[in-house]
Amino acid sequence: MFSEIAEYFRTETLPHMWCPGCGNGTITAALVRAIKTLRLDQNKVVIVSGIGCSSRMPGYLDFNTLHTTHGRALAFATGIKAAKPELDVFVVMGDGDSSAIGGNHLIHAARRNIDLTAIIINNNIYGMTGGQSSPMTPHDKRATTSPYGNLERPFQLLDLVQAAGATYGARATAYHNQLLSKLIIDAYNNPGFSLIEAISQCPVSYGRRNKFKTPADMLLWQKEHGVTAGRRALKDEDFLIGEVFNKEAPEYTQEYEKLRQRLKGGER
Amino acid sequence: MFSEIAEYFRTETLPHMWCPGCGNGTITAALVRAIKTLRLDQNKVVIVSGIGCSSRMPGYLDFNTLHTTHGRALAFATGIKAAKPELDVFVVMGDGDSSAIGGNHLIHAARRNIDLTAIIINNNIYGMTGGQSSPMTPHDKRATTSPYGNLERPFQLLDLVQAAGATYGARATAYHNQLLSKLIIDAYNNPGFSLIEAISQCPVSYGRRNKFKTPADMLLWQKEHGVTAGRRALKDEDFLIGEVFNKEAPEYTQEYEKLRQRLKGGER
Amino acid sequence: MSKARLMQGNEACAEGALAAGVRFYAGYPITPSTEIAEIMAEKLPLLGGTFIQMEDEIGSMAAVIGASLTGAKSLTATSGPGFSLKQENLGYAIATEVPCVVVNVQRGGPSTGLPTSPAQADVMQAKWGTHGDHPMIALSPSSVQECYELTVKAFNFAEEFRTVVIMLMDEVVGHLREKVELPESLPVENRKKPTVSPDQYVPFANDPSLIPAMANFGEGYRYHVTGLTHGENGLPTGKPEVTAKFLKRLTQKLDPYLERIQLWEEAYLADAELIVLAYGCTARPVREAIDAARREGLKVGLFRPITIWPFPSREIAKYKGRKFLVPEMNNGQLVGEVERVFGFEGVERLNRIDGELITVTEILEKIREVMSHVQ
Amino acid sequence: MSKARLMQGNEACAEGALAAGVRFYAGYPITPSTEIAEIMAEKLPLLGGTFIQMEDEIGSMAAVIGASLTGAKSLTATSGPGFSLKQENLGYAIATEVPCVVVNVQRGGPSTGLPTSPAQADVMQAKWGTHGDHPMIALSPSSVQECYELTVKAFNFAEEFRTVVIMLMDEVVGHLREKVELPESLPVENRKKPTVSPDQYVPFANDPSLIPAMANFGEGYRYHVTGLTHGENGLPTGKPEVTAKFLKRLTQKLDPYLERIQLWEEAYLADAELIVLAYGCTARPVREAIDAARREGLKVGLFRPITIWPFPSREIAKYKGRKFLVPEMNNGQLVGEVERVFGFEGVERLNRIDGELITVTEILEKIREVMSHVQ
Amino acid sequence: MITAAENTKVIVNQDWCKKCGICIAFCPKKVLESDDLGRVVVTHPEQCIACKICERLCPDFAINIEVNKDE
Amino acid sequence: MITAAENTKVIVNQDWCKKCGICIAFCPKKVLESDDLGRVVVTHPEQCIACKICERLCPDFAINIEVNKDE
Amino acid sequence: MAKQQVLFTGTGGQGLILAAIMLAEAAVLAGKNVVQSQSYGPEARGGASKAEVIISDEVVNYPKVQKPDVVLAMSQEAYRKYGFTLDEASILIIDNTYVQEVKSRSKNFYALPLTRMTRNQLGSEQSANVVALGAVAALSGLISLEEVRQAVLQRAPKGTGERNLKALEIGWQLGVEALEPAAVKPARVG
Amino acid sequence: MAKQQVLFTGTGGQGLILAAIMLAEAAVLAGKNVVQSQSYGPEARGGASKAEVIISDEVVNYPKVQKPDVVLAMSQEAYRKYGFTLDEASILIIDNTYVQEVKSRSKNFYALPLTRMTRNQLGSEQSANVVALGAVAALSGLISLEEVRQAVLQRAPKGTGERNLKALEIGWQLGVEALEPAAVKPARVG
Ligand SMILES: Cc1ncc(C[n+]2csc(CCOP(=O)(O)OP(=O)(O)O)c2C)c(N)n1
Ligand SMILES: Cc1ncc(C[n+]2csc(CCOP(=O)(O)OP(=O)(O)O)c2C)c(N)n1
Ligand code: SF4
Ligand code: SF4
Ligand code: SF4
Ligand code: SF4
Ligand code: SF4
Ligand code: SF4
Ligand SMILES: [Mg+2]
Ligand SMILES: [Mg+2]
Repeated sequence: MFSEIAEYFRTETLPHMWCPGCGNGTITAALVRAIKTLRLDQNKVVIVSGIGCSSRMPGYLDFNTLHTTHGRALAFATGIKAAKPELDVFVVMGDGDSSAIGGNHLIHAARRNIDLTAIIINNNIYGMTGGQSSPMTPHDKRATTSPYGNLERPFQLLDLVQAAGATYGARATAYHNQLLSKLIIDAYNNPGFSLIEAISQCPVSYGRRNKFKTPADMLLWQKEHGVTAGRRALKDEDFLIGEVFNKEAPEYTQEYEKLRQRLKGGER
Repeated sequence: MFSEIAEYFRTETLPHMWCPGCGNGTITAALVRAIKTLRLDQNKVVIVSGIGCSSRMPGYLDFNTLHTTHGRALAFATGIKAAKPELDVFVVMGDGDSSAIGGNHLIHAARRNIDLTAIIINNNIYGMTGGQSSPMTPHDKRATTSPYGNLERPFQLLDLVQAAGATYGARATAYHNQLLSKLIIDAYNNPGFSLIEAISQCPVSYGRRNKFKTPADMLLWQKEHGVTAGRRALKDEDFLIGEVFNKEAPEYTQEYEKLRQRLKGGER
Repeated sequence: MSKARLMQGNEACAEGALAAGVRFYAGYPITPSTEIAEIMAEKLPLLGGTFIQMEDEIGSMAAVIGASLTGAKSLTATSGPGFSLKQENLGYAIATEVPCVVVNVQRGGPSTGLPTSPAQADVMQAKWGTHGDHPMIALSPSSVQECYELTVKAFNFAEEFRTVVIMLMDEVVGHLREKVELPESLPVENRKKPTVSPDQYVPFANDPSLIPAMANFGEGYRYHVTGLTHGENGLPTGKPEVTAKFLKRLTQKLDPYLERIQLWEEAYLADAELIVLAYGCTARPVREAIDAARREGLKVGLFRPITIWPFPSREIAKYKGRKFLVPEMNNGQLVGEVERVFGFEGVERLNRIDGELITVTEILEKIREVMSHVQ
Repeated sequence: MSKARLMQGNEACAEGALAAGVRFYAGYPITPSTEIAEIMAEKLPLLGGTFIQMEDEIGSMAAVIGASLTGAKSLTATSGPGFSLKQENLGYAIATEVPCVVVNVQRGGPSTGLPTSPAQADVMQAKWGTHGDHPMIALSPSSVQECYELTVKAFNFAEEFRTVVIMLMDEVVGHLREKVELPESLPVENRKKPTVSPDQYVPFANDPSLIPAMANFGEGYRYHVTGLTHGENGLPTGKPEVTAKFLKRLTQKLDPYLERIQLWEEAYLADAELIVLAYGCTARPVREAIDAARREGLKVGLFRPITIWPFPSREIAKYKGRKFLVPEMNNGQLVGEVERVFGFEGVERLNRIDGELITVTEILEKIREVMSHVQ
Repeated sequence: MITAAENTKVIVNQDWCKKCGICIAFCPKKVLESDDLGRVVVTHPEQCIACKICERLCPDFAINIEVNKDE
Repeated sequence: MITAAENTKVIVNQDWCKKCGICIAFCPKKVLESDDLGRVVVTHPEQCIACKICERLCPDFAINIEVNKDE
Repeated sequence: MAKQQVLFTGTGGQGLILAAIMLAEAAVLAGKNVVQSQSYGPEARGGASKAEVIISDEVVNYPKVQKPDVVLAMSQEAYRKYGFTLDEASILIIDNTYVQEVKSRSKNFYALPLTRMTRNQLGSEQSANVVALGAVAALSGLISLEEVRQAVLQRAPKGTGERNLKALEIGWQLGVEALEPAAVKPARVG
Repeated sequence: MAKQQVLFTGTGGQGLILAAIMLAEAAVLAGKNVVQSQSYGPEARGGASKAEVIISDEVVNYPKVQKPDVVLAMSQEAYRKYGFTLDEASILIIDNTYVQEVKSRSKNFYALPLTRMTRNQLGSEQSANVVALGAVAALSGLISLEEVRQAVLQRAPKGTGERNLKALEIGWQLGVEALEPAAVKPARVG
């Protein structure tokens, strides 16, 4: 990892601000390894985030980086990509950031099928503000604003963006971080809106309240419940990992470029 | 209709502000007939809307009526229902209102499965502001902000809310207005979040620009393309009418009431 | 007086809301206000009330208005970024005259700024953040005890005047723990309900009190509520005469009640050559600095507006000829209101915007400096 | 000068943006600003630019900032309710110093209000709508010709000073069609780009100009942009020293340039006993009323701030001792800035908030009334 | 099926009618026509089968079909 | 499969390590242990198989497994 | 030329704003100063509609019509609002297709079958606005036919140029005829 | 009692804020006026942590510690920031588990194995904050053990009361021992 750090990190910013055992660092490393494998031009890579613990990621990375407002990362990214489609735009968001306050931008980026590679770091909680429930907190789990257990049901994020029009969806975990890197590469290669749900652990704001004694226990949970499609039937807390859908549809910036060309040709 | 008007309308507000041939009136009548059939107590019925031509509907109706801000009707309605679950809350929104600016409240109301009966009047356009494209404008159709034809793809609204967690979804049209009344009744009877997509015509801001000569032509189009499930295969502009999904899941205000009872019992 | 307790400012605000009879809370977490939501999440269901965490601040503000229309006293709390997001619906609540209380525990701005540091930088936003002309009440506590008492007052004002009341707190008072002695009970106001029958009810009547009676949804008074300019019957209108009447009543509705609404604390004003006008957390070091200055023989007094909006200009105007010093944890905001009374001259400022509380020494030095120019 | 044309204010604004080199527009329709979006939708793809209709005003503001970071001059237009929604991200653009122009074609408020009627009720919101202290430039055209020319200026200011510039229009000038004669060309400014190599580049340097050079995303200068308070390198910090430096530069960055930024028109000021301060649509009847008053021998002058923010207080201060009259299509907003210079006394208002333009007669009568008190 | 014209009255509220032409286009029995100012005229009341298509489709609540059931 | 301990160096950056214990818990070969202040100590370098599980799971980029391939 | 203030009134959908724009455009072509504005109903919707044009050799500051010199009323409601109380010094033109109840007036009054004529001669009501424009132009004597023609061509929606020119001629003709002494309309309508 | 200003410093996660709250609570129980505050890192996250308590018989206006009377430093960084330059008139207590480099100091200095002791006696580092509180209370002489005990019981998270009382005793004991003339710690650490 030390060589990736020298190459892709703003080393003066390390050590990072995340708590001991937090999954954000592991997922950051997986993203960096994917970008390294893709051999992308650092000057053309843009990493955009919202607000939350996970959204602090771009600050540590040596690309064009943009830490926006809570929930709005995809809307900023849409402006970037639409104005300069040759940039490679990755968007990193927390589960609250992307699915609570940012839910509308999420479904609209998916509907437009705009070529962004979005990674939602799902730790099932609002980490940054100290553990309130998010739209991804499982039913019955505890959070400071669900002191009696969460009454609501979480989103099925990948189903939601698929219904909204996204063309690539996949899931991995901090534990399955090599798979995560591979899926990020596939997502990048999909010419359209791609979403990766990266399941992560927040030992401080979620784990403590929900009977996980150590960060390692949370990773173990990920290991045990993340199931590759077809491997075995899903039960209770299990979830699929790997690619979940992969489709084709017109991509927004390409369609817009076609329009420009059409108009250049005098057509209206 | 005259007797329904005397009973359920604020007659001093008529004639209404909608343009000649606009579907909003027809859909209003269908809703009123459904409420009449349901024999709901007028004092317990709340009708909430956002902003748009269609959202002017509550002003004409003699219930507890609330004309809110653009896109936020479901959030206001959530407050009403959560605070006083015994009210019967109907929410009327335009396609832009509900799926553009209001998209986030839509998916979250669905996720919570809160017992609201939502009707989206889908005329495929921003009527009130004079014909800009909406997230429901079909691909390639014209709008003032899609002067060269719409580059984007519309949402499949019912798929979207189903993926988000809604428990009832159905579609009808201004033309199929008896079906619409029936579906509204079924939606009301579903104890959870229900959405009806009511396809409507906006002759002034949409029809004129998209080769519909008269309002009647637009109703004819609805008649021809609205297909009952299983009747025949769907092609090009066709769409399903009737109930599209109907599921079971815990309803938000009931879960909350259970919590209150649980706490009363001393449990925590 | 009940017995002394150690309490946090945010907690006192939540407890004050409960004492005022709050039964609905909708919110979205944000530092440094989140404790208010967390306490509500725990306590409201125990009291038969409802807590709901909404998808964002816009939805929270909307839900609060919806709930209030059904008769529930309703609260939401946030901080700068969330306060900006609430502005559109906050204006809606004011225009439709739906009572509710909005807490803004101010933190360092602009933008995400300094999420865990104090500031007083949303003072002007509290008055002017939403579009269009509108009345506004904002209260600014400077102690934990006051967080409790003013929240009760905020609900009373909201209910009595059918409007939004903003509790303009700051990170210092919000997160401070302090000894408080909560009163057994405080007077609690409820909205004025219609006394006429439903068919006689005029929901937005040009009542001589300027505050029409308010029926709750579901109680037999069916009426229309809209953010469009509307007539007395609540129905939208574009007619200039009706509009003018409505907007006149709306924007002037607080005027007859200013004496009750405008609260302030004063000290040593009688002989003060210099009046330090300070509020919220800044008033705390100011009190110490004034005591020290008095010990040095400097004739300095304190004017602490507790009601920030409507700003007590008429009260201030009485001190024409005195010098004013306005220390603020912002770049100079409420000072503008003092200037509006007297003009630029004779009004001094002391500003700090780095997220640190102004110190006693800074204020004392400034007092000495200003006093050295007073002949 | 090119030949005369009939043009609408919104159209002139759009054409001005194109003349300034705009290449990106993100927006969400709202009356009475929508024509700007519609023209952009038609013209931008013809020019190799991009128009995108976003899901809401929040997203529009975000997209505009994103696009500007890639180097595209970027525009969005809205009206009151949308302007309220943009406030959070508007503050973000200011804090991160990303140039862009935001048009607010004002309509009647508060809330949904009077969507198709004019008002000047977002004047204070333009300055104070977002949380936290921040600099602000807002321009107010009073003719169609000026909509064109000021939009070019707005882009120039935005680019030169790396900030948001607000075009504060109103429904009257936005929807008015008028004869204009567009200049062949106007001076166009572009952002200052770094002249150093990427490893020497300090994106938020405490440059003596107060305006650091700005690199576009994708051009080899990799840096970090955040709405948290940040150091010169762009990285977030909570350190009071760094914070103080950053916020000082940010909030004072316009100060050295006030002379160029503050634009106004004046007439008959030399001997004026009464100065009518008017802007935007209201300046139009005021000009006629002043001419009429002069014909009656009344010594009345006009001060029309074109730059509303930063308000030209220093210029106004020169007229100490004169009476002021501030007619506005609101309940009294910019008048407060005149009061801040002189105090309440001697500053008169004339307000109308029913959605109708103030008439020449109303102003003339008020002038006569005020002048009758001038000894 | 109701066919008796005597039992049925087609009432058009001209104050509310906006002349959209929908009722005319969809009446299966050509009961309704448009005059030279576009107004709806009940030209063949006797053909009305009280199907109420016109009433239900009218966006302006301007048509009422009254069926006298006693007759 | 790499087993040669001589080829492999397990480096822990104590400045960055936050003592979360993940590497210790997941190392399949018990190469790592915690000292009495919770610090990671490489107690059995010779058992390291260079699987890099520790390196990839470490949230703080604090472990580096160096494999000398020439040897 | 002194300031000339023109009001086009009727209901939404009649295209009066476009007619007013065409008149304003013609004034620009004629080298005049001009401002044109309108009132709307809710957001962009219909109901009553009013468009205003002020033409002058001087700069026009106040953009709203204070005292109209010419009023066109194309609906009964519009007549009631703007025509009923109009000073007799001002020209009042009504579309008697829709305005059927009028108060008697001794001069400057022209009741013309604008919409009816449009439907008869052009097959539909579309372009009644331009017919009205032609009548207004002819009766007010503000602008020459040539300039109005050019303005109509510039502003007519794509593909409707020919039709609208025809409509303009019809309206102009109606206006000219109405002006002829033989046809002192006011007396006839009373 | 004159105003007493106490600083608890260390890193996030050590529970120093809770310890400060317990001290403040104890002061309230003792009938004092008290204010307690803290500084945070980004939003709610860790890094350096500082909690302040001011106890007085008078009203406490300024809520921040201006000149600390007692400083507890539980990390090297915290020591560097708050302990290094501390006036010798003030009491400085360090956790020598973490603070290993210190400047010599002639008085009011106590280097105690707070965390190490916690781990040894209670099996994990949890409750080191309460051990520290015990030491602070004993060494500063601000509040009686009984009041601190009650405060700990009131504020300890559910189910941890017993453990925390034990921790308090350990800390108090450490403090008392350190005070005994035989154990003039400063000299030993120097
Ligand atoms: C408009 C706005 N609302 C609320 C906040 C406060 N806030 C900051 S981060 C956050 C949620 C973080 O949760 P998530 O997105 O899941 O990220 P995590 O911290 O868990 O990585 C919230 C509510 C904010 N900064 N801005
Ligand atoms: C915050 C805000 N943004 C924009 C608008 C302007 N606006 C009013 S209605 C509308 C869209 C209407 O479209 P739709 O919801 O489809 O309703 P319709 O008029 O078609 O029935 C818009 C954009 C507004 N009133 N408020
Ligand atoms: S609070 Fe949770 S998500 Fe945030 S840094 Fe700590 S462990 Fe990670
Ligand atoms: S614009 Fe369209 S949706 Fe609106 S009232 Fe007219 S026809 Fe109906
Ligand atoms: S459908 Fe209704 S509004 Fe339309 S023409 Fe017939 S009666 Fe009139
Ligand atoms: S009821 Fe049926 S038949 Fe009779 S007029 Fe109406 S549509 Fe025609
Ligand atoms: S995983 Fe990393 S941070 Fe955690 S204990 Fe091991 S080396 Fe330290
Ligand atoms: S590389 Fe594998 S075997 Fe070696 S220390 Fe790391 S986890 Fe253990
Ligand atoms: Mg999270
Ligand atoms: Mg629509």
